[in-house]
Amino acid sequence: MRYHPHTPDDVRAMLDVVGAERVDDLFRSIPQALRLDRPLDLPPAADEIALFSELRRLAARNETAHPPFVGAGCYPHHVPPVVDQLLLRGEFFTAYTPYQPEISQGTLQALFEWQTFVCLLTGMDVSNASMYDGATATAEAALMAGRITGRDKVVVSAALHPEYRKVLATYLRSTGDEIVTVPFGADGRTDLAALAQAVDGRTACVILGYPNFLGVVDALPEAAALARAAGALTVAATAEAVSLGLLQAPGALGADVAVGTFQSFGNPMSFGGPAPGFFATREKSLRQMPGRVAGATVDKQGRRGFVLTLSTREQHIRREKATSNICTNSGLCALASTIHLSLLGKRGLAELARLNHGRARMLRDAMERAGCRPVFSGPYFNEQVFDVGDAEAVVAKLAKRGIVAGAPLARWYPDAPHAKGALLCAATELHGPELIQLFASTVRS
Amino acid sequence: MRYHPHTPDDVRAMLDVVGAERVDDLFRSIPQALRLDRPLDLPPAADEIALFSELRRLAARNETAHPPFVGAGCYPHHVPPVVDQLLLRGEFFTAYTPYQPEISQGTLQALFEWQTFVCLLTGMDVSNASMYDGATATAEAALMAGRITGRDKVVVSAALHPEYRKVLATYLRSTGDEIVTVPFGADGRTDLAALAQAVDGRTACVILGYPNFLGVVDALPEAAALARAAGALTVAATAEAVSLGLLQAPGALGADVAVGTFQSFGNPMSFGGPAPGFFATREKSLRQMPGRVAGATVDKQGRRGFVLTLSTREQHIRREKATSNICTNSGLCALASTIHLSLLGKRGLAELARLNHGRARMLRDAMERAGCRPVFSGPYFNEQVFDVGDAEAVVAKLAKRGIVAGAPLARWYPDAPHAKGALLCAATELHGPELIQLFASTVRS
Amino acid sequence: YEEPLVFEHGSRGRCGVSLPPPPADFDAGDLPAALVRPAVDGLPELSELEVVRHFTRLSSWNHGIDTGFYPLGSCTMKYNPKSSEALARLPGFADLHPLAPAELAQGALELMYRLERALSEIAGFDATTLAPAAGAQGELTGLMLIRAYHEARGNPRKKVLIPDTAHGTNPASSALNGYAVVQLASGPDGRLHPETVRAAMDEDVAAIMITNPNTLGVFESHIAEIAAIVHAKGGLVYGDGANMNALLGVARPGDMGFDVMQYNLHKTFATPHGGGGPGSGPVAVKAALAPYLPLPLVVKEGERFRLVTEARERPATVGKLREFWGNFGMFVRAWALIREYGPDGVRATAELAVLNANYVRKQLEGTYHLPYPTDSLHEVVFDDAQQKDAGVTTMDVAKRLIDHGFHPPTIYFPLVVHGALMIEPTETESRETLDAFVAAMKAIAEEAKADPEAVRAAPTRPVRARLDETRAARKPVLRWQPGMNVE
Amino acid sequence: YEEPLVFEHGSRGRCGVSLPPPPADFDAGDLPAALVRPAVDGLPELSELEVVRHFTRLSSWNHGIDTGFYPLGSCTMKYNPKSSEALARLPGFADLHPLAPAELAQGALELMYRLERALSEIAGFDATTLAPAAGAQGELTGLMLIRAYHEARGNPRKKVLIPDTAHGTNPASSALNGYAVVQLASGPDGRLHPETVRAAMDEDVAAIMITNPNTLGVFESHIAEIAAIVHAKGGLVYGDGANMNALLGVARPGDMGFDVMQYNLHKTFATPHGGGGPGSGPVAVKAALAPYLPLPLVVKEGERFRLVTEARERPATVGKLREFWGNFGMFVRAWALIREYGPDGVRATAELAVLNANYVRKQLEGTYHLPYPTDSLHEVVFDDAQQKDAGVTTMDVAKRLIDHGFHPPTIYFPLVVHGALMIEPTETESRETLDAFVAAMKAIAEEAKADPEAVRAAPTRPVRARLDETRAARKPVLRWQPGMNVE
Repeated sequence: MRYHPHTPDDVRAMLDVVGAERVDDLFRSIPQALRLDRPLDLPPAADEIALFSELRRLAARNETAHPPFVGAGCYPHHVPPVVDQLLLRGEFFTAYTPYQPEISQGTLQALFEWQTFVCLLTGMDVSNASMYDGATATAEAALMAGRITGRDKVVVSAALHPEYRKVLATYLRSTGDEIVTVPFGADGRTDLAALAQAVDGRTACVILGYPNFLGVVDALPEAAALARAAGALTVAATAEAVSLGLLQAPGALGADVAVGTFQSFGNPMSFGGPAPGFFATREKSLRQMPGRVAGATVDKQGRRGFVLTLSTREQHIRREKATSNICTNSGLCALASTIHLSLLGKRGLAELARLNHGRARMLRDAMERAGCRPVFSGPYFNEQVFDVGDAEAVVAKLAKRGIVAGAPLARWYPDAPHAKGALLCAATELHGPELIQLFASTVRS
Repeated sequence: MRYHPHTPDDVRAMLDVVGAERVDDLFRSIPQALRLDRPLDLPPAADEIALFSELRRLAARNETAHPPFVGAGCYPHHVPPVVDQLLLRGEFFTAYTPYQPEISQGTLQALFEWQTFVCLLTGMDVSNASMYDGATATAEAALMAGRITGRDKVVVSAALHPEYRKVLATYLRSTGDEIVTVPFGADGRTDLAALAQAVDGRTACVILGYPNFLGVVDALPEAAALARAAGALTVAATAEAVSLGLLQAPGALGADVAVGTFQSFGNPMSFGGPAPGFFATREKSLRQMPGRVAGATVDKQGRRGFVLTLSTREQHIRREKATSNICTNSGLCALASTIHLSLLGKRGLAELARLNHGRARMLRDAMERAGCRPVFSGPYFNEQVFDVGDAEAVVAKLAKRGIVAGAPLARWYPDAPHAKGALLCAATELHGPELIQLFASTVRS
Repeated sequence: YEEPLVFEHGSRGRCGVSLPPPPADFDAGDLPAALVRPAVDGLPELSELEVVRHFTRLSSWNHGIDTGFYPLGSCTMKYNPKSSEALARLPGFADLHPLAPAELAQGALELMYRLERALSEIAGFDATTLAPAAGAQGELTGLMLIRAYHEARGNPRKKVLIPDTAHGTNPASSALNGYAVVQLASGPDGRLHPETVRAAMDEDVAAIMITNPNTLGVFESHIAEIAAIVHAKGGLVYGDGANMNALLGVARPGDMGFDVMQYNLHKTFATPHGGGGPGSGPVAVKAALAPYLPLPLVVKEGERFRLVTEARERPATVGKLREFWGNFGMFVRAWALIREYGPDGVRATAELAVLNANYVRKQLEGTYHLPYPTDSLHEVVFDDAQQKDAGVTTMDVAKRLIDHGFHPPTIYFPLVVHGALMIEPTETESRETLDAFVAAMKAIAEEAKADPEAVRAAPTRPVRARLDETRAARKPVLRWQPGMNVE
Repeated sequence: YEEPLVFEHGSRGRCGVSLPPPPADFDAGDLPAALVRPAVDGLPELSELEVVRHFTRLSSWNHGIDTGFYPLGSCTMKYNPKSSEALARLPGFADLHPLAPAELAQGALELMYRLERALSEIAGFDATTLAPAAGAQGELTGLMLIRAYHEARGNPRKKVLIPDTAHGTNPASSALNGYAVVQLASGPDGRLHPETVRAAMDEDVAAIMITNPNTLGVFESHIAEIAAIVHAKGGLVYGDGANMNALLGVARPGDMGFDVMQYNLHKTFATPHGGGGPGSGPVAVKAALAPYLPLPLVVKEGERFRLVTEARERPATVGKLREFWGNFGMFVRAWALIREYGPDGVRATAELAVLNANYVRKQLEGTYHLPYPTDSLHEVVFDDAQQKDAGVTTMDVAKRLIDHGFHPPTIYFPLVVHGALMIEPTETESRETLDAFVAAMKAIAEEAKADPEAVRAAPTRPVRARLDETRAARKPVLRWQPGMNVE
């Protein structure tokens, strides 16, 4: 076995040292009755060639000729191969949580850089070292808002990603906090009148998508003003972080917490996971923040170095009083984002964001020419909802052509206007002009 | 440009330091008449996404569902992904010839390990740090034999790889040495009677394939005895080095020089190149050996270390008196082989070789059941020639089914017995029982 | 060399990517001006080579499994197969959108289905959810299932019993679920005793959370009796599967009375540790808890696989734990390992992990103090009692190990051991490596007697000496700022 | 740490691969017993993790472009794009058999065809062979073409003229082709002068071999006149393309009078240097030499591409230079770079390479002696004349640069400069890196005055101090043997 270095001689010699006859003797502390008396019922061992052929066969069944025309929280983007090559360096990839900072400066400095990228893009003061995903980051933001305000009600826009809302509901089930959902208007933005009504002195926070699930750049400044007036926090959740290269930072528009995922930077879609959630907030909320944090300090010789810090918030110290139970998060995914963002840099991110918006506009034009009108009038980044007549039928038709277009809005909003025809579509730098034309004409055909 | 770090400000500032107005001024030593006064006629720049899409399209046109059933000097084998991941470490991959040993111990020790692997597999005393390929290694062996013996005739088996023979002819064209080709017999082995006749006091060396191009394990001990009696060297050329895990080392059978390629270890076929040629010989021929050599020594503090050595044989010291003009060889390919051989090790290589031979036997059985008889009766390793009726027609038919079977013997031996039907076929660990069955039945169909 | 922060490199206008040109007629004119941001100040401006050098150099400041032994107790730092990485990167897996129609995702769904079946079999449960994003989220999920189970019976109950050897995530996850934590004392043999549980057990107790083997590496041999006590009062038994590596193929939590257990795929099934994740924490349950499992679930209908994603098909579900379908990339790697091992390889994993730990234990006994001399399985906990007189602590021993080229064990955990040194070698380490580690540990023990100051001065070899953690926490600097100066 | 040889690790019976089981009925019974070998003694026996650790650790003892500046003159150590590696590994390229029928290899053939066209255009020639395996083999090929050309005219001629600044491969390749070498002295400006050539030129001279710019980085501005002199006597002009990086898009050897030139793809087009290869040395020629080009050639027939592999289609061919079709894997990488650059990027490459070299030159003038103050292009050659009085040599300066984290320049070459330091920064290095290098060079010059012993003691930072090269050559130890002991 290539992963087990023990030869029969090794085992014999080691048993002699241990003073055991057989390996089985090492398990004598497990009562015989609790032992398994048969081999596990698993498929027989596969050699590497068989393994590759089996998994290649499985993978091939999911392969399509074109990038999907859907985002909805998980975005098809180009990942430069250099990201992966650096990521796969064993020193990064086979290290764990940096408990021993002297031999983990690589991971720690990279996490510190990740935190800085998150702060720069979101316009926030502090960031943690990553979360599981955007949905749990949103849920943790609501929990943090509850801790900070001591309030027990969370107001959520109906245009926040439905998966984020589901996870939020799961997390809040045990706290018993109330969740009030506010509808969106014809422009696809949160209904501000309804929001004003929902926000009150019991409200811990208001949560909006930015951009929201409908692809619309939501009314963050207005919502934040309402929340602030009521003493509540504002949480902006961003699933498509490339948008932050074109849109104002949530922190600049009044958000107190910015959460979401950096999947779009350096992480493949991978059927939805893993990808790095992010969590950023204002300085003053720092000690209520969940998750691990890297901080700068000095070593004995006065040289700058990095450590995990503020661990008194965490489970391994505070146990049941911790700010969260999260420990292992998305380190490697965060590193991928950090590398990709380093490559993009100031100019690259701006260009990429503008390119995405340009492609979305190109898609809009093509869809309009194909007779499919946009459903919402609000500003968009790289996603929009089009009325395609019968969205589920279009998805099925495109699937037969090997094109993934998977987000008929009615799955999440059965009662919305134009729900039957509403299809949420994304276009990114991967969707060139011909491909966009192909998509639009296939939708119509 | 992601590879050009110069910003316009950088260029300006650097020109100021240099004391030039424009970049063009830096080229003033090139007479204006010799300058190109137009842009190069090349396709316009492609961004990374366009580049990948273009090259993926080209690559896809060469993709087949099954590994080829042909070796003929280039063998389909499984390369464990770990090889590539180590190979791509920038410290290996972006270093050059280790001119500065203190910061090249990684490359140097790996080359020393390569040399040891070559010696162990070939049963030779010394090896160089790699050659371009098996064919040039063979030609260099003939040149070395000429230098050692002072003779001007080379006797070559007709069953030596035809590409090796062609390259040998090209290399010997300027020395004016005579090349005498000896035929093979019905068993596919070199005709020993003809060989005995051809070898004489002018003969510098006898060159045989081991196994030879027909897949047959040639009569190396007998040929070596004949050569030795005439004062000539024996050169064994091995294109399928996996065979050395099952067959006696050429050194053990009387060869004085062992050459060939380790492509089968860790290197993809890559349409025939690159792959690492190897060159090994007896201790006494060391100073006539071409190419670079790594050797062990000590540093100032007495610690073991490695350097390039015996460079007085080489072009950068000896110039026109060098043993060869080779300098850059196949370092990275040799490293890939070294890693793969380290993984295989003693047990793995023996198992892999036996598996290959077993698969070849399985193919033989399947082909015989399909009515295609082996053409040669000599012992084989993982390649054999079968009489398939009309070999070119079979290749064309299989190509339509996406199966590569590319070596109709008549392309190289138009006058051989059964030449029209003779198809050289290989089976390796990649060819499972079902695939072998599929091949045989497609050949027959 | 010193490697600055990525923000401290570069030059204005440099860029490390090659992007398609923007659409010719682009302007952001269809976006309200107030929403549009100019380029983000502070972002780096680097060529590709600069980025490559930066991260290549940074990486060399890390210790990983690929660079040396990493016996970090309770973290199961086994070799991460490179094959698995190649497989997870196949375009059909890596480039698959989570909302791809089921007919364009059959391969992925089949893989999830088969992994679910294998995980259920390995731990002896009826069903497994793959959704949780990490072990800690698996715990949270497990407690949600327990809560849902009790709620369905009319009362969520109030308390969770947790032994004092438990991971911090156990009480934290309980608290997140609204449960009060009752800590149970382990016995002098490092085991939880039935009488302790009996004394604490009542009908307000929702569950007991037990790690087995526990964090001392000791098998809780009274587990069956404890489970019976808890079950008798209507409570459930939660298993923290962090130490599942010790039991693979040898014994199954589901056969011992556990009702629910989370896996940590990066521990037991060698998905990459990645500097701290991504993890994946599937939760296996007995049939009684299955109705509450979170979504999605993969079902096989004839030859076709399908995701159940909506509560209407599973009305009792606790809901969703993370977006989409879990950390699919980790499923590919874990499944690849299970496939390559087969039943015998899976069992050999536990056997060799336990053999390795006992081999180290035997050789360090006497040199380091063993607070619990009970038989242990895949890991062993020593402490610094024999070094203390010389003024050398567990922290010092750990830092000195760094100078010997090893990653230190987990230190100061479990909390029941003062100055704990928790060593988990894992099955992928060779006898020679263990011998070298033992030799280093012994050399340090000698040095602690002969020259304690040298031990306390460690580490001297890495790029940094001991770092000032107090300063980091007191004056937090958590991001780069222009002009930042920490020295 | 010390990393032993791979043969010094491991344990009997260990194995690092996972292979299919052998066919059930296998025996080697159909092979004569005398041919069958038992397992090969001495091969290592290692687990996959042991192999990974071995090569990971070994790699850390190397300096590469990815770890730092590498201004090795004449080697053009530019950044090796990672994209190219991903592309060369596409299954359609990596897993393609060289004898695949043409209809299953159209993509590969098209790529070769397009690369051939691009290389002919870039250097200004009519046709290019991609076959040669490296630059040195390209030289050999070029001389074969020259020989064949002359032979076709009845006399292969006897001599090749080579300036004293040439690479050692030039005379070695000439000798391999049976030509006597006549060395020509460069002028005091580092250039070859027409009168020198005129004096040496006669009708026994087959060719002159010129590197342009030469190894001093100096453009041979008399090249047109020299070519005319050679051509007038029926000789040919061979261009060593090693320094083609200086001319890309700016000037073309084919427009200067060269008849034939080899490329080095790993220099000019950034294919990986790989610790010394694989290279690839395409040879570009004028039409008069095209009939002699080696095989294969790629031809386009309608929309279809085809390899010409047989001499019957090309009766004048010099034959084959290496097996199959050349280093195809390198073609993919070179073509990817050319495609990404386009005409402007290719030209910018030369411009920035020359700018970088002149920037370094300007700043080191005065600190180090410049033996040839002539204008130079992409590289610059200093020597140790100003350091010699303090007893510090070029070798010492080079070794001290290692302690500053830089790879030294090429040293003691070209031979016309005593104690040469040949610096080639390449276009992929940033101004900041050059500034840091200049600062280090200046610091060393200062140190050479203040504390020459410190310079002579260098390097002190790497894993090894200066190695005893004499001992290595005198008592060659070229392979591991059991019990080997070199210390």
